[in-house]
Amino acid sequence: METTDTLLSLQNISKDFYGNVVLQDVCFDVRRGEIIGLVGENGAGKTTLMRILFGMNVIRETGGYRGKVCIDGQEVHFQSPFDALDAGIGMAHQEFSLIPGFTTTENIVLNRESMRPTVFNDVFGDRMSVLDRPLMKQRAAATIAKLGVNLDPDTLVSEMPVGHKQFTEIAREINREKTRILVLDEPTAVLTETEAEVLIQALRKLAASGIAIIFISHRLHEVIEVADRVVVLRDGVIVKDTPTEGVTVRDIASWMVGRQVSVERAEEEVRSFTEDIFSVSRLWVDMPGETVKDMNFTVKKGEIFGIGGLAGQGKLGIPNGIMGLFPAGGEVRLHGKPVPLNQPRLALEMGMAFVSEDRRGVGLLLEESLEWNIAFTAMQIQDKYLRPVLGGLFKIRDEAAMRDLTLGYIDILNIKCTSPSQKAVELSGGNQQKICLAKSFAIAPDLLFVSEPTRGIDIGAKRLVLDALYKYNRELGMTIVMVSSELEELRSICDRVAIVDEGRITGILPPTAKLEAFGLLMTGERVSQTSKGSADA
Amino acid sequence: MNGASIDPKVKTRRALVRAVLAVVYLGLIALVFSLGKGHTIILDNKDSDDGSIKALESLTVSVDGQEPIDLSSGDRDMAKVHGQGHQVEITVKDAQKVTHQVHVPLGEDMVLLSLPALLSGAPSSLIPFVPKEIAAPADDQGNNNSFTSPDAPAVPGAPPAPGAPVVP
Amino acid sequence: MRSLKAFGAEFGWPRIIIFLFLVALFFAAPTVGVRVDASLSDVFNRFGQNALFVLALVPMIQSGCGLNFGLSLGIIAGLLGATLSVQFGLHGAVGFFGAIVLASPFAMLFGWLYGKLLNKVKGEEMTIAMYVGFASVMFMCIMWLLLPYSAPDMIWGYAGKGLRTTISVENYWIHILNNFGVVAWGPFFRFPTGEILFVAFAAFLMWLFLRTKTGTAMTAVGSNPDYARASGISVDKMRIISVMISTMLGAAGIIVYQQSFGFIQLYGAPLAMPFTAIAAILIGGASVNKANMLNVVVGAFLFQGLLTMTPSVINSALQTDMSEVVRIIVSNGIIIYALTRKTKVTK
Amino acid sequence: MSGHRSVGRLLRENAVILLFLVVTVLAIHPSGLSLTYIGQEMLTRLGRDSFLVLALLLPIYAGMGLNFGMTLGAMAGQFGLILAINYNILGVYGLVFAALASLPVSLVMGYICGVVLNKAKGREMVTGYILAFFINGIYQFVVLYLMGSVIPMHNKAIVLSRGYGIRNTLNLDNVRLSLDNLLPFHLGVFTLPIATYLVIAALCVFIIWFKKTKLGQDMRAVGHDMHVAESAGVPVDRTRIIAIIISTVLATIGQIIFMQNMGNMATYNAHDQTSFFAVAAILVGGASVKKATIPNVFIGVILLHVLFVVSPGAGQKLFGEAMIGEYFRQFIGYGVIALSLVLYAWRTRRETERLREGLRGGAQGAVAAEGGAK
Repeated sequence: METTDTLLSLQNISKDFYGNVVLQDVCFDVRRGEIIGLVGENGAGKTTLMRILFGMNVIRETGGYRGKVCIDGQEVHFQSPFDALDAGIGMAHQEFSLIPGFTTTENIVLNRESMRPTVFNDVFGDRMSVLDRPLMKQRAAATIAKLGVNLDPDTLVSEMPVGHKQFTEIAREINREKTRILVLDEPTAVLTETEAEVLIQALRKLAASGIAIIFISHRLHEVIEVADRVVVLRDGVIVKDTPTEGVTVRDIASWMVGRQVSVERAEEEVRSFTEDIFSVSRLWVDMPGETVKDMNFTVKKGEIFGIGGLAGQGKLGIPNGIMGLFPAGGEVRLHGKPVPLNQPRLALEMGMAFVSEDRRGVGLLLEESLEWNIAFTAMQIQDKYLRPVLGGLFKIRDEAAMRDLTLGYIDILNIKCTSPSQKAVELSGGNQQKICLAKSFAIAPDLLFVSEPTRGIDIGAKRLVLDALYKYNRELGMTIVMVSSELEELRSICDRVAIVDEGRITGILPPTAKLEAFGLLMTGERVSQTSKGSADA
Repeated sequence: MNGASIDPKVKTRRALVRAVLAVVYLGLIALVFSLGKGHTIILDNKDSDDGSIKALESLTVSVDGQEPIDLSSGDRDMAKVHGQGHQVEITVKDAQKVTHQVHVPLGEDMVLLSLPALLSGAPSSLIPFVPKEIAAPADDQGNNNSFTSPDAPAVPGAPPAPGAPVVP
Repeated sequence: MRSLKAFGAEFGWPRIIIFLFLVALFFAAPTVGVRVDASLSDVFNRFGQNALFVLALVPMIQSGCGLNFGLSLGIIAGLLGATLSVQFGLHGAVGFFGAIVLASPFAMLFGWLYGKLLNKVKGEEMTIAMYVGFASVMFMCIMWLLLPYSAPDMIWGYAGKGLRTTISVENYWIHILNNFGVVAWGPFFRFPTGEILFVAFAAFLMWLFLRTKTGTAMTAVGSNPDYARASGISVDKMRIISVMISTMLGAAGIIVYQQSFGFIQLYGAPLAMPFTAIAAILIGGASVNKANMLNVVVGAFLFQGLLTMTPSVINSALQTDMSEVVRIIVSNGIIIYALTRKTKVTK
Repeated sequence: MSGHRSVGRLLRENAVILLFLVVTVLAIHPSGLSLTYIGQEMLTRLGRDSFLVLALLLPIYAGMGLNFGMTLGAMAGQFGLILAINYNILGVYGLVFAALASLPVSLVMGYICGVVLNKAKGREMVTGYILAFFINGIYQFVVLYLMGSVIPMHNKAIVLSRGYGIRNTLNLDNVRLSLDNLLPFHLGVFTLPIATYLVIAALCVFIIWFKKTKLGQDMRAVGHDMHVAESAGVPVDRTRIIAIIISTVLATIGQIIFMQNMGNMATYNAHDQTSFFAVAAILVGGASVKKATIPNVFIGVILLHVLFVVSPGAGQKLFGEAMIGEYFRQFIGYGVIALSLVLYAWRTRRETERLREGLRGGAQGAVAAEGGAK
C-alpha cells in the first residue's frame, strides 16, 4: 500500500519520571493504511510512548512530556484518553477491558448504543432512550465483517475463547466511525498460532481499508509478517526505523537488546563453581500471567544465577513458586534436601529468601516503620529481636535491637531516610528496594532470590542495588538467583544467564555470549525456527 | 453523549416540559388535597338562635347517598364526608324529597348545617363549627421503650421486647 | 492557621467537634444545676462498664478484619457465663470471676467458628459479621427460653421455666469491681477503682500482646496480608486468633458491665452493644484498619461522657429528653464518617 | 460443564431457597393453620410487601448490593403519611397525597444515600445499613421534637399531650385498606387487593422497560465492571446515585402501600425492619448480592411470609411457647441474610479458584506431556 499522506507524527518526544529518562527524542510518522511494528525490550519505553499518545493522566501528573504529537499536521494536546478517542485513535489493551456478562454486540457498541428517544427524554434526559437492539446487532455484525473474522454477536464474552475476546476488543475500537489509528499492545500474546494468523489477516484487511495500525509485539516473526515498517525502541531511543522487507528476526533481536551504556560488567573474569546448592526439576507454577510449565535447572554454590526473558513468559513464576507464594508443583532441592512447596514459612526456614518484584504489594509494609519492615521476617522465622518481659512470661519486640539493625543497614546500603521509624511508603523506589534487600539479608539466607531488583528505579539507584548484591555475593558468598527483564544487568553481574520462554528454559548462556544469541532465545525463535523457519530466512 | 451537547431548541423544550411538570406536580397536590380533605358535617334540626327559623318536627336526611338519618326536632347528628361539594337530600315527613347542594370551605374540619335554615333557603345555613374540646387520648409511650435508657439503646432492626408483636 | 487545618484533617473534624461539645457540656452543667462531680463519677463508672467492649475491637481491626459488628457473639458467651455462675449460685468475687471462667470456653468456641467463617468471606466481613451477630442473638433468644435453667432468681415465676429478660445480680456479684477500693469523695463522687484497674490491666495485656511475636504478625497481616504471607505467616490463623481474642474480651466485657449495671440483660439486649462500642473506638480516632490503646481510652471516655452528659445537661436545659436522638446521630454519624474514609478495603 | 457438576452447581446456587422450602413445609403442619387461611394471608402480604422488595432490584443491577439504605425511603413515606393524617385527607387521596408530599424528601434522601455510598465503594451494604440508623436519628429529631413545635401541626389529636412530637402509634383509619379495597374482588373464599396488584404490576412493567433503556444498560455495565464502564465513558458515580434515588423513591411508595394495609403505624419503629424484611425476602427468593430478578421477589415474599405466618403457631405447638416462633422468624430472617451473603462471598472465591485450577491443570498437563516425551 503506497500511500504517503501522514496521519500521525510523533516529533522529538521526550519523557522522564523524576529525572529517570524513559523516552528521548522519539520521532516517527504513521501513514494512512500503514502497519507499524513497534518492538523493544520491557522498559524500553513502548508503554510510556502509548500513554503519551493517549493523554493518560499519569503523564500529566508526572510533569508532562516534551516534543509534539501531530495528527493531520496539527499539534494536539490530549487531556484524557477520551480526547484521543475523539481524535480517532483507538487502543486494544493487553488485559481486556470487556464486560464479561455482556454479549459481543453489547461490548462492541458499549456506551455508543443505538437508541430510540422516548417521551421521557424531555423529562429525564437522553439516557431514557430505549436501546435499539436490532440496529446495535447490525452495527456489530458490520464491524465484525469489516474485521473479517467470525464472531457470534450474541455470545457472552465470558463464554468466548480468549482469541475472540481479543477480536471483540479490536472490533469495539474500529466500530467508532472516527477511528483511523489503531494501537494494539501485544495482541497476539494470548492467542494460539492459528488465532494469531487470523488476527494478522484481519489487520491486513483493516489496513487495506485505510486504518493505520501500531502493532506492539514480542513475537518478532509476526511483526515481520504483518508490519510494513518496524520501529525498534531501546532505552527510550529509536535505534531503528526501517521497512520490513528483507529484515530478519535475527536483525531485530540484536537491535532490541543491543549493548546499553547504563550498566557495564565490573570485571570480565569468569568464575567456576563445583558444588551444586540448589536444583529444580519439572517445576510448574500457576502464577497468573507468569505461568511456569516445566522448569529444570541447577544453581552452584556461591554463584549469581541469572534468569531472563520477556514479560509473561514465566520467569517471575520461578521464585514466586519456589517460595510458596503461588501454587506450584515439581521437585525442588536445597543442599540436596527437598524443599516443601506452597509453604512460605518452610521455604524461609530452609534458608532461602526472596526479594519480590512486587515491591509495594508484597515486599513492604508501606504503613509501618523501616524497623518493622527490615526486622519482621527475621523475627517471625528466627525469633530474633525479641526480649523477655514479666520474668520471661512473654517475649515482646526488642525495639532497641530492631533500631540498631535498621541503622546498620541504613549505613551499609546508604538508604536515604529521615529516621529508622519513618514509614516505608515515604521512601523513594530505590530506597524501598534497598529496604527489601535488607529484609532478606537480615535472615542471612544461603540462597537469595531477587526478582526484578531494579524495576522502576533510576539509573543511579540501579547501580547501588546491583553493587549491594554483588558485594554480598563476593564477601559473604551468598548464592543469588536473580530474575530480571533487563538483560544487560543480568549480563553485568551474573555468572550464568538462563533465558525463559513460554514457561520453559530455552537456553543457559555465559554472560559474555553474543547478544543475538540472547535475543533469539528470548523471542523463542529456537522453537519457531525449527517449526516455521521460513519466517526469518 | 449523555446530554452534553444537545442543540438549544431541545434544551428550551426540555426546560419547558420540566417547568410544566413542576406545575402539574403542585396542581396534583392541590387537587388531591381538595378532593380528599375530610370534613364532618353536623346536621342539626334546631331553632335558629334568633328563633326566626323553627326546627322541623321530624325529617330524614342523607348526605352524598349515605345511610339516611332521622332527626326529630332538636336533634343533631353528623356525617363524615370528603371533598367540598355535597348533596344533601332531605325528606320532611310525607313531603317529597328535596335535594340541596352545599359547599364546604376547604379549611374547615367541621361545619354545622342547620337543616331548617337550609330548607327555608336562609343564607347562613352552613356555619363553621368549633368543637368545645376534643378529649385527647392518653399518650401511649409504651412501645417507646427501645429509646429511653442509653443502657438499652435503640438499634433499628432490634426486635421488640418479648410479647410485643413484630411488624408483618 | 493551616497547621490547625492539618491537625483537623489528621485527627478528624468530627472527633474535635465532639470533644469540644463534651467540654462545653461540662462547663454548661453547673449553670443548669447539674452537679459536675456526680456527672464525672457517672462518666468514670460508664467508662469502666464499656471500655472492655471497645478494647475488644482492637485485635480484629489490627488484623484487617475491620470493625467487629459481630461482637454480640462474645457478649452471648459472656451471658452464658454469667447465667451459669448465677445458676450455680456463685457469689462475690468467685461468682464474678467464675462467670468469666465459665464464659471463656464458649467465647473461644464461638470465636473460632466465627473466625473460620470470616476467613471464607474476606472483603465482606463487616456486613456478614453484623448479620451473623443478629442471627445468633435471635437464636439465643430461643435458647434462653428452652435451656434448662432452674435458679428461681432467673426464671419466669409463672411459667417456672425460661429466663427473664433482666436478671438482677443483686445477691450475687453486683458492684464486685466497682466497690473494690472505691474512692468516695463528697456525697456524689465515687471512683470505681476496681473496675478501672481491671480495665487498665486488660488494656495493659493487650498492649503487651500487640508487642509479642504473634501480635506483631497480626498487625502485619492487617497492614499487608501479602507481605505477611511472604514472611511465612499464616494469614488465616492470625485472623482467627484476633477474632477469638476479640470474642473473649467481649465476653469478659459484658460481665464487667453487668456487675456494675446490676442486671443481666438477655434476649434482644446484645444487639445494640457492638454499635456503641464501634462508635466509641472511632470517636477515639481509630480507623477501619488501625487502632491503638489511646484510641480505646479516649474513645470510650468521650463517647460515654457524651452519653452521660447529654441527657442530664441538655434535658435540664431544654426540659426535654433529646439525649437518645443525640446518641443515635452522633454514634452512627461517626461510623459513617469512618466507613467513607479512603482506606484500602481489606483483601 | 459436565452433568453432575452442573447439577451440584444448581443445588449450591439455590441452597438458600431449598433450605427455606424444607423448613417452611415442615413448619406448616404443626402450626395447625388452615391452607385457606395461609393462602389468604399470602394474597394479602403479596400486595403489602412486594412493592418494597421490588425497590431493591435496581441497586442490585447497578452492582451496589442490597440497598439497606431503602429505609430512608421508608421514613420519607411515613413522613408523608403523617402529613396526610395531619390534614385529614381520606382514602386513596390520602395515599396519593402522602406519596406526592414525601417525593421531594425521598429524592433528597436518595441523593444523600447515593453520594455516601459512592464514597464507600466496596462497603456499600454495611454503610447503607448504618446510614439508615443515622437518618433514623434525624427522622426522630424532626418527628419527635420539631413537629408541633417548629412545624405547626393542624391535627392536635396526633400530637403528644406535651404539645409537640407525634404520638408513638398513629391510627391510619382514614387511609386503611383504601388501596386494597379500591377494586374489591372475591375469588372463592379469597379476597384479592386488585388495585394494589395493579400498582405492583405497573412497577414490574416499569422495571422491565427501564432495563431496556440506555440508563438501564449503563447500570448493568456499571454493575458488571465499574472500571470498564468508566473507561468506556459511562458516568459511573452518577449512574449509581440515580439507581439509589429510584430505589429510595420506590421504597417510599412501598412503605405507604405497606402502611395502608397495616392500618396503623408505629411512628418511630415502623421503618426499623423495612430493609430487613425486604432483603430477607429477596434473598429467600433466590437472589444474590449481584443478581436478582422479578420472580425472585415474588417467590421470596411468599416463602418468607408463609414461614412468618406459621412459625408462631409451630413454636407454640412444638415448644409450648408462642414467643419461640416469634424469635424463630427473626432468627430465620437474619440467618437467611447472613447465610446467603456468606454463600455468595464464598462462591465468588470458589469461582476464581476454579478458574485458576484450570490454568494449573494446563501446566501439569504440559509437564505430563514432557514426561512422556522423555
